[in-house]
Amino acid sequence: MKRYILKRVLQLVPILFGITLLSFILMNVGTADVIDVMESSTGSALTEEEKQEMREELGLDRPLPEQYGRWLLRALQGDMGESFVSGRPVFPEFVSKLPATISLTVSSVLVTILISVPLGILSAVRQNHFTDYLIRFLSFIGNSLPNFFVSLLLIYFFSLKLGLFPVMGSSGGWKSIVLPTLTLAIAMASKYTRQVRAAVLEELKKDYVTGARARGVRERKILFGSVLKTSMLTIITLLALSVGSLLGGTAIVESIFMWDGVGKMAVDAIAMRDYPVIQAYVIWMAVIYVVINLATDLIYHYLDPRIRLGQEEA
Amino acid sequence: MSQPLLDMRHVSISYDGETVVRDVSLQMNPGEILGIVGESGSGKSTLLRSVMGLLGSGGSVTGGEIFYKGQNITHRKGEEARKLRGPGMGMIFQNTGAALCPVRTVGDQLCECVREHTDMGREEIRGQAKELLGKLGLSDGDRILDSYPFELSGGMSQRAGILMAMILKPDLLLADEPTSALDVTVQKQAVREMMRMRDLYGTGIVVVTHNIGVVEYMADKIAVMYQGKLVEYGDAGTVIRSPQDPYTRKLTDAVLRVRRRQA
Amino acid sequence: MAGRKRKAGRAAGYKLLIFGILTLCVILIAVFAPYLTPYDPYAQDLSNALQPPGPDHLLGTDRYGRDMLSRVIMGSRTTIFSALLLVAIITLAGGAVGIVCGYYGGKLDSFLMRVSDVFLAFPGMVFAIAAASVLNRGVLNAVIALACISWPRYARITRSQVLAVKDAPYIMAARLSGSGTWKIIRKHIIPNIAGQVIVTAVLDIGTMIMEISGLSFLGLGAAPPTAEWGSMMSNGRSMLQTAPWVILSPGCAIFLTVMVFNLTGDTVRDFLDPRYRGKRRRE
Amino acid sequence: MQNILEAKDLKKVFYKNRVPFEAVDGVSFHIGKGECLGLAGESGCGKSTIAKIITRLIMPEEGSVRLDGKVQMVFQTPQDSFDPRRTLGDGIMEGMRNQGMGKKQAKERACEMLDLVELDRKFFYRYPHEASGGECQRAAIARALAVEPQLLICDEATSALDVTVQAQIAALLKRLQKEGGMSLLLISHDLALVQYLCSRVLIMHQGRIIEEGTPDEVIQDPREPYTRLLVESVL
Repeated sequence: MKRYILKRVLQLVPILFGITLLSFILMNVGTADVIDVMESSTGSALTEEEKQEMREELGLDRPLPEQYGRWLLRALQGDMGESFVSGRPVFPEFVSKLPATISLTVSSVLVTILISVPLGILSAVRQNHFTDYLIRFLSFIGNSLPNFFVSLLLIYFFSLKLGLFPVMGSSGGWKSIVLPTLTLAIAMASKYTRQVRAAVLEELKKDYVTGARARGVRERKILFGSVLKTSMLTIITLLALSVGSLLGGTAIVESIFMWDGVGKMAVDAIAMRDYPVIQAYVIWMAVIYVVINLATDLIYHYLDPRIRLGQEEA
Repeated sequence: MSQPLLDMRHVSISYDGETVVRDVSLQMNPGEILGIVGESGSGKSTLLRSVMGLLGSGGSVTGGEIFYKGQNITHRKGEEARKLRGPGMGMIFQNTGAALCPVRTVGDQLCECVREHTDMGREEIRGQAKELLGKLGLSDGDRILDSYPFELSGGMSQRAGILMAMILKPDLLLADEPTSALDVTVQKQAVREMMRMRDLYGTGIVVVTHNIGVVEYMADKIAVMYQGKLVEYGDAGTVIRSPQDPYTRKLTDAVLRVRRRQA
Repeated sequence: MAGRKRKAGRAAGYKLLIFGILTLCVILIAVFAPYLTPYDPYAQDLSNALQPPGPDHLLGTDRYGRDMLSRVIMGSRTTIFSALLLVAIITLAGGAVGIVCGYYGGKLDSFLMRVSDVFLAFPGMVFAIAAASVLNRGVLNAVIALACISWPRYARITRSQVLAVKDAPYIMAARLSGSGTWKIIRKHIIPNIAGQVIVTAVLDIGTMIMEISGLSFLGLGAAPPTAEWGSMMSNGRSMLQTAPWVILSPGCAIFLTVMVFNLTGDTVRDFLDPRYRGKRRRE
Repeated sequence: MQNILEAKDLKKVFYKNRVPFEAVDGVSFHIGKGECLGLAGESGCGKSTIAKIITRLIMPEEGSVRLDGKVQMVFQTPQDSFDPRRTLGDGIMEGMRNQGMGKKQAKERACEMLDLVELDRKFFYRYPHEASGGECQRAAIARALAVEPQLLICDEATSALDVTVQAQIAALLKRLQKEGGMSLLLISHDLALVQYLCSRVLIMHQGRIIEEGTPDEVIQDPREPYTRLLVESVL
């Protein structure tokens, strides 16, 4: 197991390298001159000499590979440059906004699990009965609604019409997190319910279920003792994958609800063409996603004896 | 003779309106070994599953009755049917590995099964399991019990299957193609182990297979099925040596036999 | 059992026909949008601004007095065409990479798979947001941004499908018959893996419509005054309380379109499901 | 007798979880012209790997294969040996078309081949899932014979079939081998089938050939303990 963890962590190195390289290329290719962008976003008029000076100062006159090397070295020390707009360092700014996004993500994942795992199981067990059709119908609707539409609908009904929750902002205590969480959870739970259902159905078809029945094991025990244990493995992996779409979804939802997290920060930065902020956002979201996937993989590895023991033999 | 162990009277089974077994009548006595042969799709496995009450979705017994020790079990459902599976009848599958949950140990699932029917403790169950495995010629019972299904070889896996089916000492053992996935050397061993169960516990065995050799070796009675119908049924020797039905004749003629030295 | 399969197969066939026609209708609306709009979708009439839905303007008007119905119909063009283009691009690009990787294996395969790993390491929309923000505003750039991040998934799916059939006896038989690599890929591999890839692609159209309009909503897709559902909703955000129809009409348009494509995708999957394809029962 | 195939010191190593596993470990044998050679052993003994080496579907680490003429193969799973999206006729014609034969001529010959394997010509237009296992296997034999190979390899070609169909395919192979005069390599775990068809048999165990002789010699008087176990296990 230890060797496996080490192996997986080592495998991350090229991926992380790729992430930084890709982000760097993205920000440097096809962009207008950075100094011009800075000029327009700060609103100050600069002379050509001043611009040239700034280019030299930022190392923008050097060849791209060198720029990348310098940038990477600094990034490794936590220095991701300064915002064009505010002039403040990007990384501390990002870190300060991260907790808001994390709390939103975690609450959405929790709500998603609470909704979709029981519904998915119920739907599978009652396959082709009314309950199953109803759950599938609802998840279908949820699956076809874009999250920005859901947020606006929720605001319209719950905030504007019923006045139950604040329209926006993250200052309203627990109430302010309800609608953004629901928005993210509705989309994710709809997708995930279907996946849980499919995973459980897949397991229910397997021979070991017949085997357990032939040994006179109660249906309830088969479901909770064996079927859930095996389908949980698939379910965990799928959950980790859905976190990816969740992390992307937060950008839109945060900016609609004025939730002061990294997603909103990025969307605001886009309007200002504040590239260092966007760059930090992309890289760190990718890193977070990669770490989540690694953790899932290790959990999976630990839980599934087929893989756990298979590795030890090798 | 006393009451038959299993008595099937004019049983018909269909899946979604399509009849796959038609008017089959069979009788077997306690301690007898009945072999059911036929090609794929002949309905032999379906027949076996109907005895277990495990026809699955869409399948049902549409005609006739099945008696186990004189009790009509044809349409038993739910708890009543479940209580019979395990202590009353056990089942061995073609691929035992697949018939066990892949992420739980054999011992864990054995305990689960036994505790559904008795209130024995875990240690007691393990003790009985090891005793049974000892009778199958396996001294190291713990190793099988602590293994996950995928860790077992074909032969070991089939022993685990026999253990699972026999731990509650049922009077009837149903074996669905128990040796088809095995190599010849392991196949013979598995056949012998099943016969040993009969000798030790007087268990009646129904073995469904397409392998005439296996049936010829172990069965007292043979039933031949063809396209859902029972075409021939009788003492093993008679059916093999002087088949009456044209299909049985075709079947026995088709079996290639190894020519050994005349002893 | 065969009877039930046949019945299920036929039911899937009818469903496919119905949803296929629905999908076709949606696409036809998009194609003939300019001829279907009751008003000019770009004509401003400030005296008529923010009219609620009524007999003159079935879906009301926006703050410049433009007819919402006309704009929604016109907007279908932008959104649906770009989603179809996007799915076509990633299916072909990802599929080609997947076939090459799966069939040839070796170093090229490892290299391309590592590259795709890097792309897959980004949460999809996060990368698309960044890419679209770097490129200039425009639907085509939104498509490019989403294509960059979505092709690896298709490469992965295609590759695993190729690996699954590559060693099938019929491929070995074809090699023994003297068929060349290209012929085997063209005649035996592509037809046998196409089903799964097509299902994925059709199921993705709905998602892609949502992502493209999501980017537009953030101001990263269609530039005004182009009628596009996402940007129409974004523009109407401030009027949620006073004129909800400005948001509801494009929102429902997205919802219904996505639903039609999702239903079609599900049906295509059921239809191509091998369980319904009259394979003989193995005992 | 002239040899159609000579295999020398074949060696093939597979890696499972990075543990090397010698599937074929120094195997040499030959097949004479018109001979029917049996290769028997239990699953995992390396017999299918040998078939793949001969047909060049995989490359051995060591050793050489000299083959005079064309080789064709019949596989274990009949339905999977035809492309599910093409008709059996397409499959049979593929080899002939690759040799540059015209479409019409190839079709004519494919039909003759169907006659040869006693399969109705209507199967030319059938898809694999519309034919039974035995019918597919006949078509597979037709496909193999259509290009007039000098060597035909049957890899467990009857194992997946019902007993009665097995006997028919075995009889068909026997007839074709006698009439056609081609060489046959029969890979099977079924000693009875080997005895029925072959004039010489190799017993394989753990990647090596441990015994060789006529089937009667080997079965009636096995020299190696493993061979004896194998023979005694047949019920």
